[in-house]
Amino acid sequence: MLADVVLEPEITYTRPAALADTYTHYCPGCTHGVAHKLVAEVIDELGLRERTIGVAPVGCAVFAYNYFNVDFAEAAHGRAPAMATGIKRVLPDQMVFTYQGDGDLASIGLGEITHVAARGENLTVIFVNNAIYGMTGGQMAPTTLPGQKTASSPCGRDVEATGLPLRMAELLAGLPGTAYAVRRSLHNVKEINRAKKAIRTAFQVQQAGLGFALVELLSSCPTNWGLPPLDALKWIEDQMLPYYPLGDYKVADGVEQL
Amino acid sequence: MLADVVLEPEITYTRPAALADTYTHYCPGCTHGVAHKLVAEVIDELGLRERTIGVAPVGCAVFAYNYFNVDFAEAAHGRAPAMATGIKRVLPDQMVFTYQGDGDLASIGLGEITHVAARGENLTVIFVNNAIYGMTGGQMAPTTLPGQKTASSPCGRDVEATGLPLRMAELLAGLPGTAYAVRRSLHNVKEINRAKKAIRTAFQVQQAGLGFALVELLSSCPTNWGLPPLDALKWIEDQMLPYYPLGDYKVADGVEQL
Amino acid sequence: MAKQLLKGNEAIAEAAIRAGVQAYFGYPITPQTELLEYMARRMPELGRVFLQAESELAAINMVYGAACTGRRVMTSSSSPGVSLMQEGLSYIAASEVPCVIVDVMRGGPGLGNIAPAQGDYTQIVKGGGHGDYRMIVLAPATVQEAVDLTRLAFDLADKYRMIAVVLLDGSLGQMMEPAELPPFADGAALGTPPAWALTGAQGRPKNVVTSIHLVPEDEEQFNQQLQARYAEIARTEVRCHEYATADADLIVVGFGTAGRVAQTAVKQARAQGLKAGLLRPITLFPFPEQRLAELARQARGFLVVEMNAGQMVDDVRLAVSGQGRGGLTPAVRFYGRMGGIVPLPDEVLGALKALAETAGHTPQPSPVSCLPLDGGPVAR
Amino acid sequence: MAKQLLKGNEAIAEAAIRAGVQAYFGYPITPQTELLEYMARRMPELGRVFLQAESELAAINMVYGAACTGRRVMTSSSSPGVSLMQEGLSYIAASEVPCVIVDVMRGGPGLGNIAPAQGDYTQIVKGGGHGDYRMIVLAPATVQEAVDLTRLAFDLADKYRMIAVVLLDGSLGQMMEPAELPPFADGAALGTPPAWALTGAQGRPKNVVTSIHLVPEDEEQFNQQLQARYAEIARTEVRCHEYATADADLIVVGFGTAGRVAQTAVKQARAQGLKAGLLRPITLFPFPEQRLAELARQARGFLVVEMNAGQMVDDVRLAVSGQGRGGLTPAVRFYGRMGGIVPLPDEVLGALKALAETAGHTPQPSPVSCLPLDGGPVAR
Amino acid sequence: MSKGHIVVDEARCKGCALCTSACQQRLISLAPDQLNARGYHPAQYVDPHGRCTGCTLCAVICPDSCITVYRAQRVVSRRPLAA
Amino acid sequence: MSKGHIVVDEARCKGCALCTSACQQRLISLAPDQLNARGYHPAQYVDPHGRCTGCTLCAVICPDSCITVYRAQRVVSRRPLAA
Amino acid sequence: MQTDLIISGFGGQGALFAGQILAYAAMDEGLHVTWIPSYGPEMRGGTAHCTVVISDDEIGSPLVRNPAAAIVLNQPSLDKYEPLMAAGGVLVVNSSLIPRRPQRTDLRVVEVPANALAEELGNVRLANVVAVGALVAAAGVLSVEAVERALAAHLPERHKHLLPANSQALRRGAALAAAALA
Amino acid sequence: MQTDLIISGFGGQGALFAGQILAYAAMDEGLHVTWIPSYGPEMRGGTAHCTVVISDDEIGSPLVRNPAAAIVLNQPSLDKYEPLMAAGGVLVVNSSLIPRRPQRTDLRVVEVPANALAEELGNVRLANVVAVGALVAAAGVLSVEAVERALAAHLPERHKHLLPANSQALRRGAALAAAALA
Ligand SMILES: Cc1ncc(C[n+]2csc(CCOP(=O)(O)OP(=O)(O)O)c2C)c(N)n1
Ligand SMILES: Cc1ncc(C[n+]2csc(CCOP(=O)(O)OP(=O)(O)O)c2C)c(N)n1
Ligand code: SF4
Ligand code: SF4
Ligand code: SF4
Ligand code: SF4
Ligand code: SF4
Ligand code: SF4
Ligand SMILES: [Mg+2]
Ligand SMILES: [Mg+2]
Repeated sequence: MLADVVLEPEITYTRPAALADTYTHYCPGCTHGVAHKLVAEVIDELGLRERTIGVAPVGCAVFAYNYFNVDFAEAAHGRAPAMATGIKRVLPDQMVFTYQGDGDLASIGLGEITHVAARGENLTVIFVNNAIYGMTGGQMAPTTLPGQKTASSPCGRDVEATGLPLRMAELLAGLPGTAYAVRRSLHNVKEINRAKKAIRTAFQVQQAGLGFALVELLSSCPTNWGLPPLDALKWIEDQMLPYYPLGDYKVADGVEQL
Repeated sequence: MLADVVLEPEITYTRPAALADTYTHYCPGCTHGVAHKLVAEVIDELGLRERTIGVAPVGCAVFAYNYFNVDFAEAAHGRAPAMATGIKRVLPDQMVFTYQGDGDLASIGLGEITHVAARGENLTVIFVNNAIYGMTGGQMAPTTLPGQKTASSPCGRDVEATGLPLRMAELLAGLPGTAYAVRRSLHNVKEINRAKKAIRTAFQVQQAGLGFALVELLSSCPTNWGLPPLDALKWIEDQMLPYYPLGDYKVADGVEQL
Repeated sequence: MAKQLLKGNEAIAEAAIRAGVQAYFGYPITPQTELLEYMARRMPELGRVFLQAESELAAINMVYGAACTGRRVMTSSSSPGVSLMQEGLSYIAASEVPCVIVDVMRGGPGLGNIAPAQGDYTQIVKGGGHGDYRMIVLAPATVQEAVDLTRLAFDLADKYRMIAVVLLDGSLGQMMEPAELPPFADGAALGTPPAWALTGAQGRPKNVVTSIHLVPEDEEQFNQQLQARYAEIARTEVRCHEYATADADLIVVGFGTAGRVAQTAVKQARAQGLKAGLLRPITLFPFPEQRLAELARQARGFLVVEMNAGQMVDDVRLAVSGQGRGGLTPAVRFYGRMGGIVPLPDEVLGALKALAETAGHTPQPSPVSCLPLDGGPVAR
Repeated sequence: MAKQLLKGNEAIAEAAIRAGVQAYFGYPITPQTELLEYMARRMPELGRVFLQAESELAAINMVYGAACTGRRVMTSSSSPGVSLMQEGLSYIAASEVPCVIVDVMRGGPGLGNIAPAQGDYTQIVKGGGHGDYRMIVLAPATVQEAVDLTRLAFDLADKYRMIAVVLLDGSLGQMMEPAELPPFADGAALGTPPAWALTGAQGRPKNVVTSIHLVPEDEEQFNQQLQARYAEIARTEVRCHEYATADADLIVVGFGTAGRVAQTAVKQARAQGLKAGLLRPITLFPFPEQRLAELARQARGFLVVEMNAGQMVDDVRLAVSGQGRGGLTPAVRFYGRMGGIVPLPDEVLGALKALAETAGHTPQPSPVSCLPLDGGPVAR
Repeated sequence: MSKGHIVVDEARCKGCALCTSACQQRLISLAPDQLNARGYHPAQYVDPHGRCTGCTLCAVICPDSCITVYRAQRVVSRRPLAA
Repeated sequence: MSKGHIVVDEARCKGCALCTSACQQRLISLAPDQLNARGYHPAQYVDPHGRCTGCTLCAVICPDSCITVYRAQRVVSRRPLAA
Repeated sequence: MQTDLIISGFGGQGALFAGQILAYAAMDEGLHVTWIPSYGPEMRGGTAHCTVVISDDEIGSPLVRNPAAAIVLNQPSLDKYEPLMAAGGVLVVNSSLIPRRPQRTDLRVVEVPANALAEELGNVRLANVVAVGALVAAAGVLSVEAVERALAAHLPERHKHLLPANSQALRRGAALAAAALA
Repeated sequence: MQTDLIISGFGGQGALFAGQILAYAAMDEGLHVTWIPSYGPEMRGGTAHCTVVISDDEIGSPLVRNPAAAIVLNQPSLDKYEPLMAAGGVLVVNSSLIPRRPQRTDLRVVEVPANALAEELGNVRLANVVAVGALVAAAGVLSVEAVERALAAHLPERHKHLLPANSQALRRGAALAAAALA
């Protein structure tokens, strides 16, 4: 008679292989780390580790090249889309993605990202929107919320003087070369899982040669928001979501079928 | 008994005072000249000659400063919006406008114009879209039509490689700081008159402090299109209008009442 | 006024405000960011213009525009950001509108690091943009000097209708040191906008600010005017700090922090019996070449200390070339640290001792010839 | 192959294609535009990459990216456009990825004009961006040389993992002249992508291209490596063209078109009995300083001819400083035209004659001292 | 009697012919045998029958603002018939 | 018997506490008295009653990928009862 | 021997192409040659001109201040270059468009009604070639045959059918110059 | 006389502020002083440290390789600075967080349980001030009173209510050092 079914533990979740096995410089609770993990998981799952080239921004993710086990280039501030264009045009069969912050993509690099979308470059862009300049110590970004206090808007962002925040997913969705432009958030597990799906789609869009794909990720900066990490996630939910609604802003023909 | 009513001729139309009394370097039939005239007429009619500062682009209109009787600055290629921002912020009571071509505004200067619109800078922008780089001899612009042959797209613009043309009025209309964004054309007298009305509104928007105002003008480049001037006007009508529909893309609250 | 403990970056900001700066446009970059942040707080309080630009490229062109109005305007940045301004700087210089730029230098090239360095000497002093233009370059070594030179920068910029640059390394930008702030410049000193300014052509013919001279002859004549102005400045506006040069036969030359460190080394050298002296250029353009030429007549050797691979050293070489006794050229040695390392007095002292042992001869060229195009032997 | 009548800009484009350039990114600007237009026609025909970038800023960063793949890539522009590339150039130099840049210079500063000039010497040769970096700079004087140096530029760029610049003025870019094109480089010569290239990390550990060295010690060490490479190049890669220098006691120095014009002047001078010779640097970095030093031992005077306000002249001064007989410094005079004016042989001849009459003495400094910070007398 | 007339600044005219097609009355054409100092055939206004309406269409479209339009409309004086 | 368990890489943990709130079972807390080499109080997993479901929520949210989740689910062997 | 030439006219009159024909001919004859379009403030619609230097030795300056020979296709060009010509130089004047005569007496002037002749040949666009013929005959720097061979060799394929007309134009110009200077 | 000081700890331990207190005190005493935060590869969460140079003469280098006195608030700081200390220097060690003793025998080591003492005073954030008290007492570069006056004069307005606690912390540290070195 047989009995006592022995269950041996199996790893069901661990760091993805495309994520380098190393300590990161990110602040405690910063969801840049989550974004990295998701991208690495997607690279693993799609089997792209040996044919992906990443482009890191200038911003807190400047060292992204240390954290992924794929070929990587480190761009000048805001120019990752141009750099990625150069790579992709020469190596159209490789998967090329940029990973950019909101200062990098929406402020200094607005011209480059918009042209990349306009041309329909076959690139995947992971856009980490934390409504602030993290790396330089918390200055206002084009994505900073109205009234949000930052080191360079000490009395809160004054929309009279600086306008309303840029909604990049919506803006880039409006360009004909954009095949996929969505906004997701990293503030809880459910949204993280949805974000991962979007990242996967954004890579598949590139694989299928459908054009420009952007995933905007609402992300926390506990350090420069001056909030404990958990409160920072709450802040995303309470403050950012109303201004930055999650959703699919462009899903071109052919993307659904992927 | 009185008879023979004598009619003495009266000038009903002549060059506006804000337009300098000088020969221009524009090619025969180039509608840059028409655009200049309209802006000058509006300046005259609104009585703004002594409190307007213009910013000239790099492009065929680089010498615009010679052709207007108002204070003028000549910007670096694409940077007129930034330069105008600098002027307007310091002198908020003066009327500041830029005059830009499509290479200047939509290619190299896309970042600056978009940020100006995003911030809602109180500026008026006259955007002359001739679907080509005039000054440098007819290369492709971001506004060049699909299939259009230019010096840098000798087999016609290939949308696979370079994307579809940018529709700037629509794009900038999408930004919250934009109060007024319209497209007009200079290909016949009726449209010229409509263009003038729009230019007038765009200046009035600035006077009223409502925010960013843009008038996109479809304009001819007979020289680089390789067409006689009259055919060039026809080309605007036949080729450009379908891709660049005339219309009002943003008329913010308060503009109608002006 | 009493001294306050001030951070270099903030001291410059406050000094600019007291000099009457009406508009600041800038973009965050370490190690300059506190300057921008200070402006973000203070300028709106005073009803003046603060605007965070979308980039350094936009910032310099906003400065360009604002400067066209004849008001005092400025921006600040650090090395990579300044590289992005090169086109704008060339335009502004060619348009003869005054403005002030602050460059708080960091390690390079490329993204490099955020440690203090002096690798922008060439791009700032020689002009990293296209064409022949110069900017007045002031290099403070203490927070007090940063304050004083900021005021001077505005005055000289206005006087010569030129760009004036305050050039410092990140350590001075980040450093706190006691310094005294000057009073606010009075409105009268700031005056009404100059006649060339764009203010709306009320009651006068239009003004134009442009950098174009399409006819080569006109462009040449314009360039000659610029060069004449630069020559005038070279005659009248040179400033430097000297220490113990009266009888020195070994001269250390360094600007900013390197010069400051070198002064300690010179003191130590004196204590050890070396006849050392220091010349610390305060103006990098105009460069104290005449003074160096004078010193070349008494000194047997020069030691140039920089936080780069050797940039200013060439200007020292040019200044002393053939100026030694009998028309000879004194030895010029270089001691540099790179990558964000600030040399310590001991190191400079070591280099000075090495110089003391060998100086006095004109260096001989090493025996290398040049290849013709095809790589074969040189055709003479 | 037979000679063809080729326009400088187009000849460079075709030479680059034959050198195996795989991708071209550029933005139109006079007087370089024909190069871009040629590429627009030819590259797609050959199944290679042509992309008109939205700006020079984007173009240089596309080049940066494409160069990371180890393929031969290039861009071309003219002065203001090159100013916009300064940040990118500093990054590329700091990342050690090879690429080729063509700068067809025009009149400046600012928007200036579109006439031929040489005002970018400093920004190209000394590095107009931040930090200590160098680019290999090749200066053709004829269309044939433009062809040959374009090929060489790619070879040297790859060899040293550096940026190589072909630097010419607008007149050479616009000029047609007979020239012979080289055959296509064979695939083997181009080789497989180098080990450092980003190609997707198939079967190997990942590669990274970056310009960051956050730890100052690392950054310093990296900079030392760069400097060592530059020093090696200075030893091994100098190229220049000489004419009648064997017995010359007056040496004219000029690069590109100015050097070419000067050669005619030297011929005329010889005809008039002057012992004149020409040194035309072909590599501007590395600069033929050793050869100039050698010539300084025989020559009593140097005349530097440039189409700018005097930029390379300082490098000549540095090279000959103290190198004359008895350790003296021979006279170095400058003759320059600006604003897009190309000097004519007659003018150069005139300057040469003036030099002949006065050369032989070390110039004396003019009596100017420097002000201390407060403008009072100099503290010594 | 004509309701209007125009004057073309021939020295500035670039002979682009835009005015010629704008005029509904077809009163303007390019002078075939005349070249101005810049080498253009200038527009010439020929209106023997006084058909010009003073509508300004030609002037509005002229990129070089070469055309001044006069309209005869203001009553200046009334004088007695035949003294 | 527990359906799963987790292992926290304490050296890499930054004590951000995101995992603590993600775990519905409340099995994770920051070690109040422990500091790792980088000065953080690392997350500690305490599950005496075997409540861990192996749901991976904690691991998914961990920005530093410090958490490995094991689930006991594969049958490895069957052996006779009490021999 | 080095000869400096300038050819100048309104944009569209073919001055640049005329210079290129000469440059090709010189190259094919094994001579050194440079052709350079002149930069000036004019944009389109203004004046276009080019400089050609032909020499049996290396060419120093491709730019020219005092040309030894010139073709002026319109009045502004005559006004500009007449004073700059080297003494004894050959000046070909397109008398179809230029009413005035050159005033200098130290030049060898050839007046050619280039437009009229070209129209006679059925194509006014050949005016530049007529003038080239006159220049070559008058200045003697290249033979008419050499230029004719160059046209044959370098006329773009799509214009090859125009070759006979071009040759005729060239010879008409040459004949006229020969007669004028005889 | 010139004294070079370094204060180092985890970000958040108040190393930079501790240095500023010393700088203010030195300035108020009429001395020359520089304070400079050290650049390092660490970003937030890493180590923060600052250098203070106090002198009665002009200060050359504001940077220091071999400090004469240092406060190390955590283990990595001890590891980093112990070997760099000038011989005979004063090393204040926060023994609350640092288990190991310094190994060099040529230093004057003061071990202060700064965190523990601060907690005793009711605010763990005062650990840095405790350490400053110890440093001042041990190194003798400034008087405890001078530092106390500086705190009073320069504590930001919104922290003024913490002044008594700060003074106490300072004195506790000083007393401990005095006892340790006695
Ligand atoms: C040309 C240039 N300008 C400015 C900087 C300084 N800088 C570094 S990162 C950064 C902004 C980063 O913000 P963001 O892109 O939002 O990324 P985050 O750090 O928030 O992830 C800036 C302005 C730089 N390195 N280069
Ligand atoms: C930085 C820089 N890049 C390029 C140029 C060359 N350039 C001059 S005008 C121009 C484009 C003009 O096109 P557009 O803006 O459409 O104006 P248009 O002439 O058609 O009116 C270019 C690329 C320049 N002057 N500066
Ligand atoms: S500064 Fe903000 S964005 Fe940067 S690592 Fe820290 S928390 Fe993340
Ligand atoms: S090139 Fe085109 S846009 Fe420029 S002036 Fe001529 S016709 Fe107008
Ligand atoms: S005003 Fe009217 S009718 Fe008269 S010429 Fe002009 S277009 Fe013709
Ligand atoms: S529209 Fe003006 S420029 Fe054109 S032909 Fe008529 S008058 Fe002349
Ligand atoms: S796996 Fe699930 S139940 Fe287990 S510790 Fe993590 S969150 Fe809690
Ligand atoms: S989420 Fe990760 S880093 Fe944060 S406390 Fe938990 S295990 Fe540590
Ligand atoms: Mg951000
Ligand atoms: Mg255009």
